[in-house]
Amino acid sequence: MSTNGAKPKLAMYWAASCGGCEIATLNIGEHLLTVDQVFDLAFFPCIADFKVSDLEAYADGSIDLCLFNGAIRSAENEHMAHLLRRKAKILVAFGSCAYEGCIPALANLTSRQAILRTVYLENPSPDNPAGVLPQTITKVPEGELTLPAFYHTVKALDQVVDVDYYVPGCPPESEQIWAVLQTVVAALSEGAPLPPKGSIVGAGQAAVCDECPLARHEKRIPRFYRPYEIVPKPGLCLLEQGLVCLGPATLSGCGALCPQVGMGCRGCYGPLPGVVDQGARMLTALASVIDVSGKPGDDEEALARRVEEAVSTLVDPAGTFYYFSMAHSLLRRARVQDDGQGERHDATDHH
Amino acid sequence: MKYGYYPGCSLERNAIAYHESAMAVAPLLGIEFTELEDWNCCGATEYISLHALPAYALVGRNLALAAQQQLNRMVAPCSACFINLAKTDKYMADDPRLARLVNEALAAGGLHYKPGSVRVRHLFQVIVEDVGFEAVAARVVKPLYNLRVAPYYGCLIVRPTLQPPFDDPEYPTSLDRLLRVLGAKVVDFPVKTHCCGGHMTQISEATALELIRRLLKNAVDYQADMIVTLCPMCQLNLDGYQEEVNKHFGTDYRLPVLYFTQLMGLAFGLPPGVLGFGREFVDPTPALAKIGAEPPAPDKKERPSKEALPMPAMPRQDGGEP
Amino acid sequence: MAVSHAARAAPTDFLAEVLAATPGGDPRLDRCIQCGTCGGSCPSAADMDHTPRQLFALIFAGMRDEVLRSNTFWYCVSCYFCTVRCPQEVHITDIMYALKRLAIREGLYRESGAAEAPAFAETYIDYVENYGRSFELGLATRHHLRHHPLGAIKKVAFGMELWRKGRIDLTPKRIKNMAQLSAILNKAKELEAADGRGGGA
Amino acid sequence: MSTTPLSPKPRARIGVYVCHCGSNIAGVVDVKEVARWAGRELADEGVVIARDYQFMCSNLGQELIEADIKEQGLTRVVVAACSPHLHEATFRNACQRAGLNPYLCEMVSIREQVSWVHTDREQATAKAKALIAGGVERVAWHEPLEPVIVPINPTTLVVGGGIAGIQAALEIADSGYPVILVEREPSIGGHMAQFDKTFPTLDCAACILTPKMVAVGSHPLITLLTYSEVERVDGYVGSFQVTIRKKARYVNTETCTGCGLCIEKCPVRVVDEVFEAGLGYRKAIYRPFPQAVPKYPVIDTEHCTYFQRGKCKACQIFCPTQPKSIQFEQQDERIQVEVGNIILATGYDLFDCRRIPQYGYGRLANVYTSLEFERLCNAAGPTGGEVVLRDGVTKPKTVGIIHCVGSRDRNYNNYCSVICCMQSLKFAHLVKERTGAEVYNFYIDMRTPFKDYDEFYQKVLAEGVHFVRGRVAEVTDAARHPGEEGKIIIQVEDTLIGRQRRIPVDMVILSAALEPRRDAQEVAHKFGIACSTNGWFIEKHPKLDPVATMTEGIFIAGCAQGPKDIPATVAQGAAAAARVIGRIHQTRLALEPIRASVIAERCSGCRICNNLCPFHAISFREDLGVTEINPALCQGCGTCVAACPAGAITGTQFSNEQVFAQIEGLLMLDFSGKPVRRLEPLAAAAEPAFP
Amino acid sequence: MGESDRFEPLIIGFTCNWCSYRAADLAGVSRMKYPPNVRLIRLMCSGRLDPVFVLKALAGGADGVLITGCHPGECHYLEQNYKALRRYHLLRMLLTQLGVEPERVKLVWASAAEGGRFAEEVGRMVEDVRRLGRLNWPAVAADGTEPGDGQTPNAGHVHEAEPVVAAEAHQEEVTP
Repeated sequence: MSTNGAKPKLAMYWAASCGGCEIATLNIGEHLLTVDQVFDLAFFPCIADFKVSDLEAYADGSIDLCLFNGAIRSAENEHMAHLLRRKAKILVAFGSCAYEGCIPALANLTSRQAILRTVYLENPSPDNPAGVLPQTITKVPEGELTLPAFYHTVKALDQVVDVDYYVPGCPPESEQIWAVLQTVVAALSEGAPLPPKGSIVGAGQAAVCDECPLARHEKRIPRFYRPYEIVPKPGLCLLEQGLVCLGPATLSGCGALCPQVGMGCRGCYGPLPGVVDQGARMLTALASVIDVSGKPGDDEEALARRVEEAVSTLVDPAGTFYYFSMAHSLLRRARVQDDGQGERHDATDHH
Repeated sequence: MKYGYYPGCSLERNAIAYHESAMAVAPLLGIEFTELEDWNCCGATEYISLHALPAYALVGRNLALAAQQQLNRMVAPCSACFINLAKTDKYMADDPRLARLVNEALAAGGLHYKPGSVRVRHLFQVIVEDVGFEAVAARVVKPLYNLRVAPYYGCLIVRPTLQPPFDDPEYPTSLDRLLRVLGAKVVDFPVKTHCCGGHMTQISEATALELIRRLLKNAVDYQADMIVTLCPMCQLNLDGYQEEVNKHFGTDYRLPVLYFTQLMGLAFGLPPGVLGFGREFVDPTPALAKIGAEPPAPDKKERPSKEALPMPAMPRQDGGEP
Repeated sequence: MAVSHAARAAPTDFLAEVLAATPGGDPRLDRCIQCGTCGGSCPSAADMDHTPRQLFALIFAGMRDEVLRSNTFWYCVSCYFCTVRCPQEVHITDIMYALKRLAIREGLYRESGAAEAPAFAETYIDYVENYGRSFELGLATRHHLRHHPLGAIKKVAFGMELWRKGRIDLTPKRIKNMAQLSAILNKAKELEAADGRGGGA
Repeated sequence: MSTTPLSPKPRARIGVYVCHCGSNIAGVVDVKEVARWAGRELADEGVVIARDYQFMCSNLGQELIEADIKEQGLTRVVVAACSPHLHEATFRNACQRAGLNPYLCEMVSIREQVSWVHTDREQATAKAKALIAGGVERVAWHEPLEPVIVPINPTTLVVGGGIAGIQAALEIADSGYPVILVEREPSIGGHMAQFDKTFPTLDCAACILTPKMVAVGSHPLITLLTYSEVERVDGYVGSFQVTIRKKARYVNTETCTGCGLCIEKCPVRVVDEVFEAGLGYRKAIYRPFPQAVPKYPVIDTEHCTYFQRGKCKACQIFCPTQPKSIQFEQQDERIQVEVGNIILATGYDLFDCRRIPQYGYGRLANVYTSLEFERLCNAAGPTGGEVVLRDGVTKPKTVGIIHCVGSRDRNYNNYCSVICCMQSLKFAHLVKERTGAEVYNFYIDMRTPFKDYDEFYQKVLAEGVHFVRGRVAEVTDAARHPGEEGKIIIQVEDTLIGRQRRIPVDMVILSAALEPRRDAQEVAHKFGIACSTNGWFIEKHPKLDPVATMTEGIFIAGCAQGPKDIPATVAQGAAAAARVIGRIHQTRLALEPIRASVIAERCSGCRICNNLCPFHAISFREDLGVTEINPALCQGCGTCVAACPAGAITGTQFSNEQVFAQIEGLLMLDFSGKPVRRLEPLAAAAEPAFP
Repeated sequence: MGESDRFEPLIIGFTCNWCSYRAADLAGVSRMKYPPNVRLIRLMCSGRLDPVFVLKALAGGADGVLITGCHPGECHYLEQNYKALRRYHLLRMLLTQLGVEPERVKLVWASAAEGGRFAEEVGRMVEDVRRLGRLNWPAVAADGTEPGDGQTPNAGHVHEAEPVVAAEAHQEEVTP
């Protein structure tokens, strides 16, 4: 696959992300040497000084593998996505942000204006009496200053460009990363077959529970608790104790790290393949086992009230269920008013 | 136990005996009252006959004041007041439209009432539910042995059954049980929840007198020494109009009618002076004189004949199983 | 019996009017199955020209005048027996109140046998509206002086007896914030009038 | 290490058939336009042919479809016509005849949901198109299905030994199949055995019932388990495993001859609350009634002196058999039986009249319930058939009979108990006949339908019984006038004269309501069926399937399904039996293949779904750590499919793909029928100018 | 606003095979009339109602979703409609957070005998949703960029004025 014996080229780029993916990548330890032997680092701004111009200089398709992490939150992110797509043979949505929006996409619960206002006007720190907000183009005596446009809706990588593979996780587990790299290496060097396009790589087959050592039974949840409210009994499924855990709706591959330390799974590996809307899956699963029922002849309003009481103990469903998958969810964002009053609506508002 | 107290117009004067005896026994039961500041009349059954909304607004003011004065647990000794207050609260909750209109009216007086924020109960209900028969029993020092009493509930304390009904609307037994706890002999009194005539004494006296007669007759038929009431209107009609009944029907009833709080006071060993005695039309002293120091011999059940068929089992009225 | 057509409103209209005039949730009058539990339970049924059940049948038949002229509801002592016993959970007592209000609004009660009841109620609320409290002595005497000067003598004697036993005031009590109460009651009457639901609130 | 994405939409050759239904549909919907549109606009969605036809359900219509399937090689069929509840079977069969799997056919209701409920031709046509688009999108995802076949065990379990259960058991056994009849009480017979006469013919209940009871007791194919209760039910239609608890009788039925000496010698007298309805006594060791089947007595340990105080043993001492048949050491036993079908005939309970205090029952000695009165005038009853007051001697001179006690009353039971009117007429006749007393019947409405019932009413009228139309307000002993002293006064509005009346009587009979068994809810849950809001077992269809239930293999008969008289009860017993016999004849049963199933490799064993199935179809395999669904138990509701957080459960015929596709189809056209511009907002947009 | 140009909402309805679908049939057989804005999908049971169906319908352009099933206690699968009820309430919480007025998603119990109720409820819901106006989620999800804020990159569909979000709009009027 790689032409004229020259080493295949590897690129890794961060869009709207925290850098955790890079750290996880570097965490593969001594394997880094192998990576170095196998690949030419074509573009990796996080660890060496590459310029966009360098990248633009490459022939299209000349980069063999691009690990793209971070969500698409600005025009620059999107621009880079398109650029790297052109240059790379294999474009991988690397990590939860690029794959499904992750934490940055929680911004979709509010509006761009609300965010800008909060950051530049309402924060205690900024000193901005004039109330200046960032503009794409600002005229100054010296000429025009430009900034990339700040999007209203954060998107996943595959919502702006065509993506070959997905590596889930926030961040992806290092050994999984190494495994992925090995497949690619195998493919590039020995021409071993690559998984079908669009596959999720670097993850398990079933849900997190599959790897979770906690004991599970039939579930009946009278009410939900927030982590600080109770101390979970050790060794027992957290859900059964009323602590929200997205494990059942989340693709395995992480080794169920969080539940094992008493923290419910937050769902960073995303839904199982083929599953539409991880949040909805978890919502329906939880609701199904809420322990409120009735008998014939019950007053229907009273019954509804009892159910409402029980479900309302689950605080902030949107933030809980779409912690990582907001951009990939069916609705993708919240509907907010034009004045940018994008505050998230407290679920307890409605009757 | 602290409660807001809504005396109602009657207890100010006509039923002052009820008021005094209630005030006398309350502390012995650990009950503490704070009278509702500047309360107004509940409208009885009259106001609602002419105007609906103003009637509910009238009561609404009392509820709003109670909420304002943080008296969220109210007690009304008068059955009519109790029903008007409780009913207004419930209807405002059941009928949002009514609630909105009443609050519009209250707003004119700078008040607002949120249905459900004040719970109003009858004094007797509070004693049954919150104090309990055991606590009452513990206070009895002079049991009312030998006294045969007819327990008269009247209509409005058990009807209409506003949530939650605290006793059966047709055949309640809690007053029977309380009086038994006081040591009295409670006679069966099938008309215990029948009407005393209410305001009919003012409108169609003949109608009222017949209703009163039915009650007196039945009490006498069951050899009651006196009738015990929970309501000023009942007391006034049965006591004050007894002479009228006798004239009208050529009967000769001499049946004292006392408030349950007065009997509690006696059984608790309080002096009659503090219990409002002496204001009755029919003098209770002969009846009270019957009270003996010794418990009467349990009236022996005559063994049913061998042909007799068994009766269906009934729940024991002291709340125990049959 | 012969009822002039004029006297008969379209059945449903009058039923609807009565329902609307009865606050406190669905009065369920339209569920009545004419079983007579109300008429059987009523302590003053003997004095009524129609039993409650008959009155309801008349309402369904749209015989508005005949209903509002009836003395039935004026003899209602609001003991709620009918209400708790009604197998259809009809709010009978409340409907009786509603009919009283409609009858007064239409001025039809005077023809009913019980012309005094509303008068008594008027006297009563007079005191409530002026003092915020009721006032037995004034109530009894004024009412009776007005309506049976002769009977009043007897009443006065009764009043004296009450007074002797310290069970009656000679002067009415007035609540402190009478202004507030008046404001509330006036507003309420205003709303009720505007609403035109026969005081249905 | 890698997992592959969603499968793409399958290619299909779809035929669309739009029915005129005469003018029923064509009158409002432009049927021809709809067909044209489908053929043209849905071609990309796989539609290869679209036709309209006068009556699709006619033979010609069906043949049209069959021909197209064969000639055009259709792989899917969409029929836009009436409700699938009418003709789904019809068109599925048509497909099958043409060699297409019947489940590859989808019906779209454009009559019940369009032409019959809408008036605007344009809007109706637009909606019809949209519904068809939904059907087309959906059907592409349909899969060929085969019905689930289960074998039928020929043995039947009948629960309840009243007349309904007896009838059902005999019908089945007589047609040559084994029956296990379980009865809670020591003897079969049920309520009917307590009655004296039966309306309208007044033949004696015992005379007509006893032969049937004996037949049950002696039938070679009927296993009779009295004094027993069903504890749990496992399995599914065709092969249920039922656990039955046989309560200890303390009598060895092998050796007992039923001579009754033990009963005679027993020193303890107990009020018989069950058979004598509290009006008579029995011993601590007893047989409910002389003709009881089986004849063996039981010991009531709660009252037996030996069980309470450890001495007496009179029954054992006097028992003439060798070895003694009284066995104090006997224990309850659990038995397991295998059955193919179950009939529930658990009957009713009598309304507790103490709940209506104003009728005085329990307080006023001479107020009786209907069941008490049945015993009172039963020749085998406590008074040997003498109608007397509680004192056991005085004959009543006036008797009041009150209808609708606890029925037709929202405070208690908001339904008519069906039998009370006729029963009260029967009582009136019997009182007259036995005592010559004056009899008053107080009724709201006189309900005497069915054969010879109204004639009976006429007869009783002719006997001079008084009828007062009015629901009794109260029954009291509070006399108002001398004439009322010492009497029971019935206060009522005589609605025909519009007056309140007080009628003094000596005896009152309350025609009490029939109520669901106190444990009906619990029993229903045990057998996986449902109760109505009133608490009666729910039938599969109120008119067309009154003895079947939603749970395959469970049938209901008699008053357990709702109040009814003896003829109706017997008819239902027979009907349920007929349904069961039909099943047994088939030997195998084909179940709708609408079923859920678990994709094992996707299941993480989170166990969310484990307690969601009321039919116990879902079980957890501890060994494999995954959940399984038993296809024979699954009823196809799809609740678990919708609940699975991992999307590891799929439901045939209602898969996510199918519903998604249908949603997309339905939304292809806007309200006015114009195609909605499919905006693909998140497809890779043109590279933006940077910045 | 005249009949012609008034907003006609599009509502996806889910019915259970045993009660509410038969109620719809009954409405038809009895020739009851209701507005043609609702397009029905038949499920076996309201327990099959996967919240994702609702999201899918809204995301796909529906202005509202009507969920119907047997009355509590009358489910033909015994108790599955209780699950539907629980999911419905949790889903409403979620939708409120996402700015979808709760009125747009409605749960209605209708027995096979309640054709009239079914027709009424459909009529009522169509009116309610018409009042709330168009949802047009594809546009919301596509971009949702507010106009006139000085930065509209690859300006997609103009974001139409949104109604006030239900949470504030529908305060219980009676008791502040």
